[in-house]
Amino acid sequence: MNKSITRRNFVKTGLAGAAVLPFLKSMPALASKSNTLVVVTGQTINSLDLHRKGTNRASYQVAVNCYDRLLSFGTKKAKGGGYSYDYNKIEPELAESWVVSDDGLLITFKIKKNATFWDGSKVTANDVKWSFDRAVSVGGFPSVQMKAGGLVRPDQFTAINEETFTIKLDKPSKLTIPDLAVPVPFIINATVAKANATTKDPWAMEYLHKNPAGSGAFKVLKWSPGEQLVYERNDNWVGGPTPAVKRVVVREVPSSATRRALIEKGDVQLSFGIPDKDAAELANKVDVFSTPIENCMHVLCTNRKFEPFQDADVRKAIAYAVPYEDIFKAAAYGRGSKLWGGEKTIQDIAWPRKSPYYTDLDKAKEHMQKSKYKDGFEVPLSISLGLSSWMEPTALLIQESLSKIGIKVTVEKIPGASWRTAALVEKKLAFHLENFGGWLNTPDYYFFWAYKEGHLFNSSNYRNEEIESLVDSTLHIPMDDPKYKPNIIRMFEIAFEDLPRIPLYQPALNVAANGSEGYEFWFHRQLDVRPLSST
Amino acid sequence: MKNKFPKLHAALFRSAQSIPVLIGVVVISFVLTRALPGDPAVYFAGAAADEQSIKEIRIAMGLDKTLYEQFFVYVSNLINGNLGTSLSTGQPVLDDLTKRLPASLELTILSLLLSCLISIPLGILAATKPDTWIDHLCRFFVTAGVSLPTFFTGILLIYIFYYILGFSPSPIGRLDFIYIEPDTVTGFYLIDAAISNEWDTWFGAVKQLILPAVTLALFTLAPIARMTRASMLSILSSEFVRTAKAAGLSNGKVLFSYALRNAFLPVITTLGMVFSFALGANVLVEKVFAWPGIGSYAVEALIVSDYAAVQGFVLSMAIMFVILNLLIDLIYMIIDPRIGFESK
Amino acid sequence: MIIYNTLYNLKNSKSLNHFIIILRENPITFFAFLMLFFFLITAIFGPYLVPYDPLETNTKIALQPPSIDHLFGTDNLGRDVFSRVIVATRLDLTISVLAVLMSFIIGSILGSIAGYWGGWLDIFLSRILDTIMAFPLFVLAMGIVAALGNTIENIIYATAIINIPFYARLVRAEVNIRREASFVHAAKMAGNSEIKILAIHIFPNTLPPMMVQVSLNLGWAILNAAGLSFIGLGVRPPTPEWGIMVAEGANFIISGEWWLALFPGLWLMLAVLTFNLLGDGLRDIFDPRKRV
Amino acid sequence: MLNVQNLNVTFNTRKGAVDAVKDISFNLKKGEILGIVGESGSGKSVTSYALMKILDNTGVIKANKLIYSGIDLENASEKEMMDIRGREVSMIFQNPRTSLNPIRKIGKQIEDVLKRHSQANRYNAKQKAIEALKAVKIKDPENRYYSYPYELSGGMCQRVVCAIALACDPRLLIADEPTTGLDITTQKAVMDLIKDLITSRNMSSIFITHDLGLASEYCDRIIVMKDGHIVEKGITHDIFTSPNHPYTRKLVYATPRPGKSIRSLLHSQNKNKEVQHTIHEETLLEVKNLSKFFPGQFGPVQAVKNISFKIKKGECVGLVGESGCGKSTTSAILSRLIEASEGKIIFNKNDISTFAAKNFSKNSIRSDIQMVFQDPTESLNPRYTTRQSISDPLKNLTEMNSKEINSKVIEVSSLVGLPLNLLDRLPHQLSGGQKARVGIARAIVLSPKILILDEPTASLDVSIQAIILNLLVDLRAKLGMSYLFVSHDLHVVQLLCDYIIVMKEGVIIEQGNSDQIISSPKEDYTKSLLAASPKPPKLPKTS
Repeated sequence: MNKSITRRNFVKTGLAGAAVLPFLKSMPALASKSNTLVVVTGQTINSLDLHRKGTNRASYQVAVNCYDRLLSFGTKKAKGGGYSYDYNKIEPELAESWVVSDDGLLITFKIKKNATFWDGSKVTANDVKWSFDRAVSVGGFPSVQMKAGGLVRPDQFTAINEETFTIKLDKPSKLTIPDLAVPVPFIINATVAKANATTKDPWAMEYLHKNPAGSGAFKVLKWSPGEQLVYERNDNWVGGPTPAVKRVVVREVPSSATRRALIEKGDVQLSFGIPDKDAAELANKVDVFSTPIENCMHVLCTNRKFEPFQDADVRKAIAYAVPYEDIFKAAAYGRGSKLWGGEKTIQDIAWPRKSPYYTDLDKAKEHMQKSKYKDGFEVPLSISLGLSSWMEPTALLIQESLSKIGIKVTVEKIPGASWRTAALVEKKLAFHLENFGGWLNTPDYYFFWAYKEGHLFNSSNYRNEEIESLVDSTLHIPMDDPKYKPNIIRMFEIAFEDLPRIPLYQPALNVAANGSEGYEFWFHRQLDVRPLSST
Repeated sequence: MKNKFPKLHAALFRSAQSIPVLIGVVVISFVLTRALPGDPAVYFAGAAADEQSIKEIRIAMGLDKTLYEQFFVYVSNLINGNLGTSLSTGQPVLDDLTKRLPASLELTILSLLLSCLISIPLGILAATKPDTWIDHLCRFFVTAGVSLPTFFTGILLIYIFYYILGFSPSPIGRLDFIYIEPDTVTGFYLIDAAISNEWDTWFGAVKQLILPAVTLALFTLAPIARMTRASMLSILSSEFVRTAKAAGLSNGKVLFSYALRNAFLPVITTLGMVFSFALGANVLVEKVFAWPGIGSYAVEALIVSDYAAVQGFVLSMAIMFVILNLLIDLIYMIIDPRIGFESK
Repeated sequence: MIIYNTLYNLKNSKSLNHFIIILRENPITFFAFLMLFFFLITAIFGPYLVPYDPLETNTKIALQPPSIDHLFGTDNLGRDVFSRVIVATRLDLTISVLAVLMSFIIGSILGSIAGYWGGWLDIFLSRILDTIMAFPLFVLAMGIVAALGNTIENIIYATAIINIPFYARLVRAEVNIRREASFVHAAKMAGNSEIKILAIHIFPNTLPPMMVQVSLNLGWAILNAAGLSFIGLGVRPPTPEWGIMVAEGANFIISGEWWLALFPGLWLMLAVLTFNLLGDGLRDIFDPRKRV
Repeated sequence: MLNVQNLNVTFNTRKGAVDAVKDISFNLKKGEILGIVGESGSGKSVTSYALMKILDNTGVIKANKLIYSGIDLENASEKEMMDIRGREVSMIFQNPRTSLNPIRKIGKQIEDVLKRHSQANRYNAKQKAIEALKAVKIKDPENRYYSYPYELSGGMCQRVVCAIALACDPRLLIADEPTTGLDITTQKAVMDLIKDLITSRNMSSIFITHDLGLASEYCDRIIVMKDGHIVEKGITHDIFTSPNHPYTRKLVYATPRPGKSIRSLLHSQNKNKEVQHTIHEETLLEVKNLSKFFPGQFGPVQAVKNISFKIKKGECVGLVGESGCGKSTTSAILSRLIEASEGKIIFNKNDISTFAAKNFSKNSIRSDIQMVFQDPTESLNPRYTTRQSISDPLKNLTEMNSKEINSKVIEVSSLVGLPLNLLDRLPHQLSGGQKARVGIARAIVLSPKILILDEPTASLDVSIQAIILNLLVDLRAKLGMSYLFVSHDLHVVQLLCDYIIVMKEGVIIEQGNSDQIISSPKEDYTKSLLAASPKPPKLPKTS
């Protein structure tokens, strides 16, 4: 892509519509409201191929905007304003229709007849098969995510004919269908990809890293890593309604203060992922969408490897000592949802949910007195530098509050690079903040990652036999299964009793729009530019 | 055995001296990056990788080898011009650097020009009126400039000139999105736009450059002004200036043709130091102004333990440093005929 | 011996006169010493004088603009910015003074050795120093802190390391021009050993030009620490430190809470300015020839 | 032609106004050469700068009359002065090397002046510059035009300075110590050239110098200045034969010349009789086949070539030669500051060349060989008080306790005539003569057997030189030391040496007893050295 888009044909393609205008050195006309949207973000897109090793989260948006999947989620009105994806509504994207066999082990897809890739070639079941094979074969995150839906081996996927594609499952799972709508199983133009594959690189990783070959709503017009990514509309898209804007520029601006100034002045139409504080303050100046992130919580983790935290009273004391309200104000600026002061008895399976704890220093002291650590102890509270905007004020407030019940906390900042290793892989941080969110919006999915021993986000080294078996038995059963609700409620009870993770609040994903509308929240927390339009 | 080209000889000798420096830089940057915390293999493996895939990646990246072997591989790649691939941008480091270096250089050079335009006249002014209030004022002004943390100045300037007054364009890099970047010839937008005769773009690029350049220039005023003053003072009291005055040469001729040219020698050395210093200070300015230069690149790379990117950055800076020193030597030789003839 | 001489000079009332004359000669030097005095007082007594605990958070009064109660306003956790700025003085001065002292000592030793004995040792040391100089210094400091961890000691070490070449080069040059001076020959004739000549006869004479460098570096060390804080490799929270306060406050400027960054920034700037302006005065104080 | 009446020059310094020139009046006739003679700080240079109005910003000129050829210089604007400088009045300075712009071709520098005064245009400037070079007798002027000052010798540089000064045919030339720092033979050549040029062009000249002898040879009239005042003026011959003012007399006496005795340099009343020193037959120091090589850019350079000589106990040997002849290298080797490349140095029957120079400070012989350095300012540690400087050798090389050291310092100080109240001063608070005394005191405090004197008076005024030389003579007799007296000035050497060695280009040209070398030199070089020294008129009969 980089090679082919020289400035000349960039102008040619870009200005095709404006050809009547005198030749423009600058693009004011092109950037005019209805045609182009400018989005700013603080993140860097480091690859155009989600399957590649090392691709960061910010890059997932390319998979969303430039590629299609067989299925997609529907849309609903969101809590914090604007729209949100709807986990409960599955819609077709490249698939025209799909049928699940009665035993739930075979899913048959019909692919839209008029679906074409950007180069004009038809989307076939072979392309789907190749893409799925790739997703389960390359290892790393894509394969792990596929596995969550029971998609493990290439032999599960068959291209029956040009327009028919089947998936065979080893056991039925409620997660399979939703898992086909996440960004990972996107469909690649296999012909182009194979042409650029080598024996050393059979999956064309090097090529697709820089040159997307899809059928999605937008093509990548230009990509300067660390600077910007320019999307251009694919007018032949069949995956959904044709996008309203011709071009979207995603500009990377690291300084959040600058991003705020830009959106406030209307120089950009959308600022993605703004800090909570800006969201709170900008709310009456521009359109701000603060969507509580589904299945995501900011939590305080007590590592079982650290001796005092093996004492249940210590954990409860902490849970009562945390200044929830202050944290919610100072770290989240009131954005998101509160997760404290909930009912004692659990009736429903809403998740994230309020814990039964609340700030009560007397109760906290009581628990401390009951524990083996009456005189308190010292513990480092670790936070990640990369997430310091919320972790730092939170940690400082916790530090101050815990000092009142005799726990001496030192705040330890860990560089972003070592955070993952220390917190999640080696799980060696005694006391730390954590922010896991599950893509698939079911509580059992969250528990699978965050409460099962050895799993990545269980950074507290928590192990509870009942949870282990509960998660295993619940993960794949449908939500309308009669066992489902009691199992989930039991998990909640244990989690709140054992407190390996003390919920603080449910964070919000904040987006400010000034001159654009149609923003839609997605669980993957990346920007879907397809529904956007300018005002 | 008389040397026919003593100057050339001296220049070659000087560049030969920089070879151990380059070797040193390669070694130190290698050791430093390996000492960085965090495991790139884990990072590379992605969000939900398991032990096995991390291990595979570690082998694929050669991180399972001993440091000694890794260094050998690194050096042999280096000799083949392979600087590795950056984790955070996903691009070959060499590509990243060739793209970003001009951005940093353009900014640094422009800010230095700006700084020279202010500080050298100030220094001369202070030198011609030593110990007067003008002198003190100049000194105070330039020192105040160097006392400001660049990131603070940068944000302040953005706040005032962009947010409040609206004079400046939005601080989002080298070119506002309404302009198309010019064809890459040199990578310097000002030059490239001028070559292709696109003056709209040229002005657009200038507008983006002003604030960051001023921020950096403020920071570099002091050393240049200080050195100009000191050097001018000593030259103005020197005997050949007196001779020139006694021969009736006009003040202008004495000041600019006799004194200034001599006074420039130490100023040029200072300029060289300031230049490499400013390239370092760029790190923060680039971050504030979303400038796609190598400074911001290095910061990001360092924070995520991106070995190849950090090493590539350091190496390119070291090469710049060597080239810069050579350049200074050359300028010295042009200005000062004595260089190259001195016996040791 | 050097210390003895300095003490001896200080004891001497002539030195005090000398000091006063230097202050009177140059209004800027006078201003600088006045400011230095102010900062030293704040550094020593600051923690006992401030109205609030610099670490105490109170989210009810977060982000309040300057008022009588809170001279410099409050930050996002309701901490008193004034108290934090004042208390930070000690830490910031400590970082810069220790870092500069360290690089001064190491640089002086290396530079003296290279400048006095010359030869292969000189070439070897010079190349090492060149290598350090070839790094963009701030990035080197970042690298060191990132590799060793961001503790105050490591910030001091990193700042010291990147400053060593400046001292070493300066001392080397100053020693080199004095190596063949006749007072050095005279000292040899007087039976001084080589080390003694270097340490007692040559080195003290390099002090006046070194003082300018010291003062510039003191300021620069603070800026360096502030820069490290800005990219998140600085002092750990909640320790009050100017750089980290400016860095954190910088994000609040656009939203109108200017006092968060402005006051620590102002203090930072004043401290750096003070050190920078101190140079000429310090040089004159250390120069015996300026005495009347 | 030039009429100066009641000229005052005041400098406004931080410590208040300082009068550098006080109320002086003189005039200059056409074609006349006027000498202004005085020691450092007498205001002679300031006078010349005042005439050109090239003082610093802080200098203020006041005069009743300051008229040059009918132009009132005092009230002339800077623009008018610029036209006068170089065109009407020119000036040449001391230190020719630093008087030229180091990074500009000399031809261009001459052109600058020519163009400035419209004496040449773009087309003929080069040719005129070459002519100007020719006029000052520079060989191969076409090529020299492209030279930079560093490529020329000191004498050549001074010729170029002359060429610049004379390029526009000015009518008055002010020469401010034009030959200071030049070798004696060069000095003569340059002075003769200036004299020729002035007379042939019928110019007037003011010749400023500290050297009365030199002034007497070239000037028609002489003004003697002291502390900003004119103390005496008159025809050259009269000044010498019948000096009126005591200061003039002092200067006249102190000027070394052939046939003078060391005591006769001193005019003062307290002149006591010269004490004779005894020379023993025993050899104290013997130099055998000494050579020294220095590494150079194009291979080693031999600074000292196979020299041999002896110094007897109590003898004073003079080592004479022009700059670069190897005399300083020789003295540095003998004082064990540097290593000899070849040869032996036998001191008191020990071959001291076998001890490494680096570790010689630990050798017991160290205290027997001491040295007095050329520049008294540079030879004192600027941070050491007089007491520290003098006691330093005692601390290092003797076992004395601090009390003994103190009394020894006081003893030596009085021996060299250093007032005790100066003991706690720093070097910059001392005068040149006082510093010289400190240097000597430091050297003799260990009672060395041999004292190496490296041009000890070269940077001193003549009157102080006279005193220091006499002090040295007295000390020699009192302490029975041998001297190796290194100097460029045969007259000075002859005054106190028993034996003279003449060196040129690292080789000993001639050696012999003083009288013999001075009265009947064998070698041409020695003869030329003697001939080049200025010959002031004979003194009046001693008063």
